Amino acid sequence: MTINARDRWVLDRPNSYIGRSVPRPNAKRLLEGRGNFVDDVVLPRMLHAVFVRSPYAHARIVSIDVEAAKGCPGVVAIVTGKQLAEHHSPWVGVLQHLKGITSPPQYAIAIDKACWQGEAVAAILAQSREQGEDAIDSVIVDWEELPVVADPETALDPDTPQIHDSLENNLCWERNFAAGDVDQAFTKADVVVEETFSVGRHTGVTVEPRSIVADYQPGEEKLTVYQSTQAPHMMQNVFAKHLGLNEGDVRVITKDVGGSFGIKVHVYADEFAAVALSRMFRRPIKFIADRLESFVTDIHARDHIVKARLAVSKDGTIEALEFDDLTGIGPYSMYPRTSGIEANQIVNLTGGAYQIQNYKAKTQVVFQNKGVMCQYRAVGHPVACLIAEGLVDYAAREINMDPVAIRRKNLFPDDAYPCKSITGMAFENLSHHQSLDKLIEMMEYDKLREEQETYRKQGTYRGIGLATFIEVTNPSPMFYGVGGAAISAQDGCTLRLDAKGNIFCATGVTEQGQGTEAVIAQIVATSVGVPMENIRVVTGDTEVTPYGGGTWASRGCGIAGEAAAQAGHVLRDNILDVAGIMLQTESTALDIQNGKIVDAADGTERTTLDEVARVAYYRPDTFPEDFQSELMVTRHYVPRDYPFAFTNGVQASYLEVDIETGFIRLLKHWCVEDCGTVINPQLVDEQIRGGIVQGLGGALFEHCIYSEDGQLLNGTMADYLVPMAAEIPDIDCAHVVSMTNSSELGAKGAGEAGTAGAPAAVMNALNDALSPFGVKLATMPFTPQTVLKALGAQ
Amino acid sequence: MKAPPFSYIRPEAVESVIECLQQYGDDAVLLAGGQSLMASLNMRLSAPGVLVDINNVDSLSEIALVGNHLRIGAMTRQVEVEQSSLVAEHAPLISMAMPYIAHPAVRNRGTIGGSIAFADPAAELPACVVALQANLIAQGSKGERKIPATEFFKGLYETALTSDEVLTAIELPVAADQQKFAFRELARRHGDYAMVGVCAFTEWSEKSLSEARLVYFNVGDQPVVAVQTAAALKGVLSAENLESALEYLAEDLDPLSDLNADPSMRLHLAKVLTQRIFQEWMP
Amino acid sequence: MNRKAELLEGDVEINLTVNGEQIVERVPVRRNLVDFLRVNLGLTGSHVGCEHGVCGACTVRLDDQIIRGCLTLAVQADGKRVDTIEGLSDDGTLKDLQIVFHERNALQCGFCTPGILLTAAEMLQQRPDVNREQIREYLSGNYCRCTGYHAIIDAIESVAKTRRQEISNDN
Amino acid sequence: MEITGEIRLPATRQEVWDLLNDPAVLQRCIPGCTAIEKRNPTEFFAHITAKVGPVRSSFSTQLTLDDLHPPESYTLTGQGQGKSTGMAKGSVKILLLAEAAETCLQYTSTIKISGKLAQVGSRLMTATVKKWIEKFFIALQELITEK
Repeated sequence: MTINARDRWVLDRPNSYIGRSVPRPNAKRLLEGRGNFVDDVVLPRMLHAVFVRSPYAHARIVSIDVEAAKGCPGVVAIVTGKQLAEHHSPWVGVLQHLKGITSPPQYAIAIDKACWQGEAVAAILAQSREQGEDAIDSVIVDWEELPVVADPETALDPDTPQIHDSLENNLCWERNFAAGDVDQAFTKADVVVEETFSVGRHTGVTVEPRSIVADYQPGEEKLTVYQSTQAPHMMQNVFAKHLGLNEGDVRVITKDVGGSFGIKVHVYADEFAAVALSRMFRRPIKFIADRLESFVTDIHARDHIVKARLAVSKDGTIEALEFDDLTGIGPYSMYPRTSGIEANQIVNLTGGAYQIQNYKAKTQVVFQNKGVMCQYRAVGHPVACLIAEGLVDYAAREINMDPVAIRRKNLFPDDAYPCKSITGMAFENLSHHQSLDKLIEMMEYDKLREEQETYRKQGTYRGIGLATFIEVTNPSPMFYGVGGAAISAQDGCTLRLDAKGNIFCATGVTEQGQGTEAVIAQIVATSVGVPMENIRVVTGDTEVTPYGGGTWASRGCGIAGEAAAQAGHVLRDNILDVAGIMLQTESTALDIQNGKIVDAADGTERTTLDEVARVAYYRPDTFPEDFQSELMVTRHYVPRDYPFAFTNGVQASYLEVDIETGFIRLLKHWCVEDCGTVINPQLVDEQIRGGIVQGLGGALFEHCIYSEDGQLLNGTMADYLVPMAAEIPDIDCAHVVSMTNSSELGAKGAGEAGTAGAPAAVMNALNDALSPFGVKLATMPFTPQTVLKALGAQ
Repeated sequence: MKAPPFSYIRPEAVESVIECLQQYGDDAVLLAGGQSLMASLNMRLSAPGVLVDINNVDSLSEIALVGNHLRIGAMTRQVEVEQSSLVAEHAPLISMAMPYIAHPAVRNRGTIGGSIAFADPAAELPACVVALQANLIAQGSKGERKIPATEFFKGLYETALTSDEVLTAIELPVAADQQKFAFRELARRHGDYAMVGVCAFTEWSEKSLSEARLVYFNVGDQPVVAVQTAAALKGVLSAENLESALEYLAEDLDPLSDLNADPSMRLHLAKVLTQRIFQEWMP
Repeated sequence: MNRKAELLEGDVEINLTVNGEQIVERVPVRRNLVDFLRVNLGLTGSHVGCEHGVCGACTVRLDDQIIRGCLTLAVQADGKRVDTIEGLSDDGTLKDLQIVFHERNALQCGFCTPGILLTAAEMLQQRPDVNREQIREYLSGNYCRCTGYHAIIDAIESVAKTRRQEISNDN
Repeated sequence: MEITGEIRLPATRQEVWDLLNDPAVLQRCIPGCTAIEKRNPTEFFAHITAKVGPVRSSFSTQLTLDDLHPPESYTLTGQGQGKSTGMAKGSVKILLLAEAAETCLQYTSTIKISGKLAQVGSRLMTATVKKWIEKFFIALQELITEK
C-alpha cells in the first residue's frame, strides 16, 4: 500500500495557528458560570419526567397500580412501558459486521420484566422534579422476583437460567481469531508466562449527568431535543426512526456538555422515553438523571476476565500470544453501537505494538442482569494493553531482561511502515521506538532505576512500569457504517464570509470541553488566513451544522479538522476570486493574510475582507455578468486510505507501595504519544492528562461492585471512588509527530491515548515494586486490600 | 433526587429547641450543620416530619477556656475548631483530626456537635472525644447533664441523648505538658471515611508511659477503646514491648467488613497505625 | 430572646442578598440552596452534580464562606448573603484566577469549574503560601473528570505565586 | 450476607419455643415492630419502622415460619418493601439446644437487600444487620429474664 505524500499547504500558511497553544475562546463563559447546559433549559409548559425503577436485577412485573399516584400533587400523568410502546418502535443493538451478534428488542420502558436494578418500569410526569419523586412511592408495582444471572463465568452454563426467552442462550456474541501456529510456538518456546487478568467494571461518572429536554410542537409536527450528547445527528436519526417521524422534522441541539467520555453516545431507554413522552403529551419534557440514577443506568465498561499466555525465546523475542476473554454486558446490547465492540477491539488490538507471528484470541460476550455496558473512553484499549504489557513484563522478569530492552526487541521498527499487525490492523506511520526513546530520556529512566534501588535498600518499595500502546483514531465507515448503523464517519464544515468580514463556521463535531471549537477555529483561521477572533464557531445543532458523526473515537481533529481545512481553502479561493475582480488582478497572485487581501508575492496589503464582503453582498452589480460570488462553502471529509489512523505512544508510572498498609502512592506519570500534526499542544496535553487520570481511576479506585443478586453496592459518589486531586500525581507529556498521509492536515486523534496505557503502566509499576516479594497482581482495581492479600501481610 | 417534603422550625434558644423536640417527638430531627442529614434527605432515605434547625441558636457556638476545660459549643463550625488557636493549644488531638474530616466546604458548614451526636462509627470526632475523656453537655426538659464521652456512644448512630435532649457543648480536659497525642487514619482518598483510624492519648513520666488510651474508629458500631492494648503499653516503651502489646488488639477489636476492607485487614491496619504512632515516640 | 419559633410548611418567603442584590422570594422549605439559585433565580452557573455533597459542583459562598449548595436549605440562607460564580465574576473577585485558568486551559467541560474557582479563591485567601501538594489536598473535595487536575493545580499555583510576588513588590 | 451467633437463655427449650411462636413476643423483639397480627399459626403480618441513623423506612411485611421442628428449630422469614427506599428480605434460622434448665439458641441469619438501600447503604450494611439481629435476641433475653 502506498500513499502519496500530501500537499501540506495548510501547515505552511503565513500567520499559522497550527501548533500554537491558543486558549479556547468558548472557555471564558464557562469560567464565569455562563455555560449553557441542558438542565439550564426551561421551556413553557415543561413537565419533568421521573422514573419508577426496578429494585431487583431481574423481576417480572405482575402489575402496576398507578391510581394512587395519579392523585399526588403536581402529577400530570403516569405512563407504563406497555402504554409508551404504542408510541415508539423498539430497537435492537446489533451490527452486521459483528457476525452472529444478537440482542432482544428493547423498549423505552420495560414492559413485562425488568432485567437490571434501575431499569425504568413507569414514568411519572409532574410539574416539578420534587413532585414527581414524591409520587414514586404511590406507584405500586407487584414484583415477582426471577433468578438472577450475575456472574459472566457461569452465564453460559446449561443450568444457568436464560434471561431472554427469545434468544438461544445468554450468549450475545463470540469471536475467534487465529493466525500462525500458536500451539507449536508454545510447545517449542523457551519460556511461557501466563496470567488471568481481570479488569473491573467501571463507569464514566460525567459530572453533568445525562440530561435531555424534548419539545414536540404538534402544530408543525416538529420535535426539538436539547440533549447532552456526543452525536446529535445520530440521535436525530434514532428519534425519527423509532418515533416514526420524518428526519427533517427532528432537530437535536447540543450546547455545552458536562463531560461525556463515551457515556453520552448511546441510546438510553429513559432519555428516549422522555422524547416519546413529549410527543405523546404534546409538550416539553425534561429528564435529568440524578446521581443515584446515573450509577445504575449510565453505561458501564470493561469487566473483562482474560486468561492469557505469552511465549518468548531466551533472547526476548515474542513467539506467540494467546488469550481467552470473557465479558458480561448487562441484559441488552446497547443501541446502535452494540456492546460487542469492546471485546472486538481487544481481539483486534492486543499486542498490536509488537511483531507477533502466532496469535490466537477468543472472546465471549454474555448477557447478565447488571447495568448496561458499552463503549467508554478508549474502548477495549486498556484491556488489550494490560494483557500484552503485563505479559511482556512477566516475560522480561522470567528471562532477566530489562522491560525497556524487551520492548525495543519486539516493537515494530519505525521504518517498517506501512505494515499490518497479526490481526490485520493496518498501520500507516507509527513511531514506537522514537516515542520510547523520548520517554526514557524524559523520565531519566536509568537514574530512576538507581533511585528505586536506593529506596529498596532502605525498605521502601517503589516501582517503575511501562506500557506501550496503539490507539484507534479517525475511524472510517469500517467502524460502524459497514455494520448498518446510521453513524456517520464523515464530517463536514461550513464557512461563510459575513458582510463585515467575519467568518461563520459550523462543524459537525461537538464540543464536550475537549476544545473542538478552538481547534476548528485555529484550522479555519490558518486555512483562510484570518485572525481567530474573526471566527465564530457553531457546533451541536442538526439544523445548522453539516451532517457529522460527532465526538467519539478520537475523530474530531483528524476528520472534522480536515473538513475545516478544506473548506477554508475553498473559501479563500472564492474570496480571492472576488478580490481579483475588484482589484483586476489574477486571483492566484493574491492571498489572505491576517484578515487582509495581500499580494501573495510580498504581502503588500491590497484590500480588506470586509470590503470584499461589502462589494459581494451589496454591489454585486459591479461584477461581470458571468461571475457569481460564492462566499459560503461546505466541505466534507472521510478517511479512505485506512480503516483507522492508528496512533501510538508509551506511558510510564512511578509509584510507591506501603507494604504494611497496601496503599499505593502514585509519584509521577509520563506519556509520550504521537497523534501526527499537533494543532494545539496544550489541548492535546490536557486530553492526554485527563485520559490518563481516567485510566488511573480504573487501575486503583473505580469499580462497580455488585452483589451476587445483581445489586450495585456502591452507587454513590461517596462509595464509587473517582480519582480526586490529592491522589493523582503530576503528569508529564511529550510528543512525536508522524503525520497521516490520509489528510492534508496530517492530524490523528489523541482523546483516548491516556486512558489506553495508564492502567497497564500502573500494574507493571506495582508488580515491579513488589517483585522482591515474588508477588504479582493482575486484578484491577488494585486496592490496599488486594495488595495486602497478595503480600500475605494480614 | 430532591428532599421529601417536611416542615421546618428555627428556634433561637436552647429552651425552644427542647420544646420543639417535646412537641414533635419522634417526628422531629435536629438540623445542625446538615452535612450528613441533608445528603440523606436528598437521597430520600428518610422523611422526617419536622426539621428543627438549631443554626440560629447563638449560645451554642463559642470556644472558651473554662477552668481546666476547653468548652466548645456544639454548633461551632468545624472550620472554626480547625483554625482555633485555643483548640490547637489545649486540645491538640482535635486539631490534628480536623483536616481529615471531609473537605473545606463541608467543614465550613459542619459542626463539631453535629458530628458527635450523629455518631457515625467511621467519624473522627466521636473517637477523639472518647480518647480525651471529654464530657458532652446535654440539655433537655429535665435540665442540663454532663455525659462522659465514654458513655455517650451506644451503638450504630445511637447515643445516650434522650429524645428531648440536645447536645449543647463539648468539654475537653486541657492538655498537660506530660501528655502526647496522635491521630492517624487510612482512607482510600483524602477526605473519605477512614478504613481504620486511631486516636491516641498518652501520659508520660520521664520515658515511661503512665497512661494510654487508644480509641479506634470504623472498626465497630461506635468508637472502640482498646483497653488491653493500652494497658499492655504502659511502662518503658520498647520495640518488644510494643510488639507484644499490639497482640492484644486482636482481643480489643472485632471489626466488621465493608467494600473496602475485611475484618482481618482492618485489624491489621489498626496494628500498623498504632505501631507507627508509638514508633515515633520510641525513646 | 426566647420568642416562639414558627413552624414553616410548604412555601415560605425568604429575604436575602444574592450577588449584592436584595432578593425576596417564596421557596419551598425543602428546596436546597443550589436548586433555589438555579430554579428560582435563574443563576445556572452553580451546578448540580451529585446532590449528596461529594462532587463540589454546587459550591457557593454563604456569608463569605464556601459551602455545598446541595447540603444547605434555601430557607437557611434567609437574612444572609449568598455569592455565586456569576456575582464573583462580575465584581472581579475571581478575575486573576479566571485569566490564568483560561490561559492554562485549566478547565474542559466547565461543569465543575465554578466550584473549583470558588474553592481556589477561598484557599488563596486563607493560605496564600500554599504549595502544590496543599492545593491538591484543599481541592480534594471538588471532582473534575476532564482535566486530570494537573492544569488546575498549575493555574492555581501560578496565581498564588503571582499574588505573593505582588505582595512582596508592594512591601 | 450471613450473620451467625448464639445466645444463652434462662428458660427451658419448650418455654423458649412457645415465646418464639407468640406474636406479642415477636412484636416486642423485632426492632421497630409497631404492630403484629397472626394470620394463622405460621403466618404473621407485621408493621415495622426501621430506623438506622439517617435511614428511616416504614413497611408492612408478611412473616412466615417454616421448616418447623417443634420445639427445636424453625426459620422465620420476612420481606420488607420500603418502596423507593428499597427492599429487604431476611430469614433467620433458629436452633434451640436444651441445656438442663437453660437453652442455647443458635441463629443463622441471611439478609438480601435490593434497590436504593443496597446501592447507597453498603458502608454500614453489615453493622446495621448485625445490630438488628442482636437487638432481637437481646430483647428476647430481657423478656425471659424479666419473667
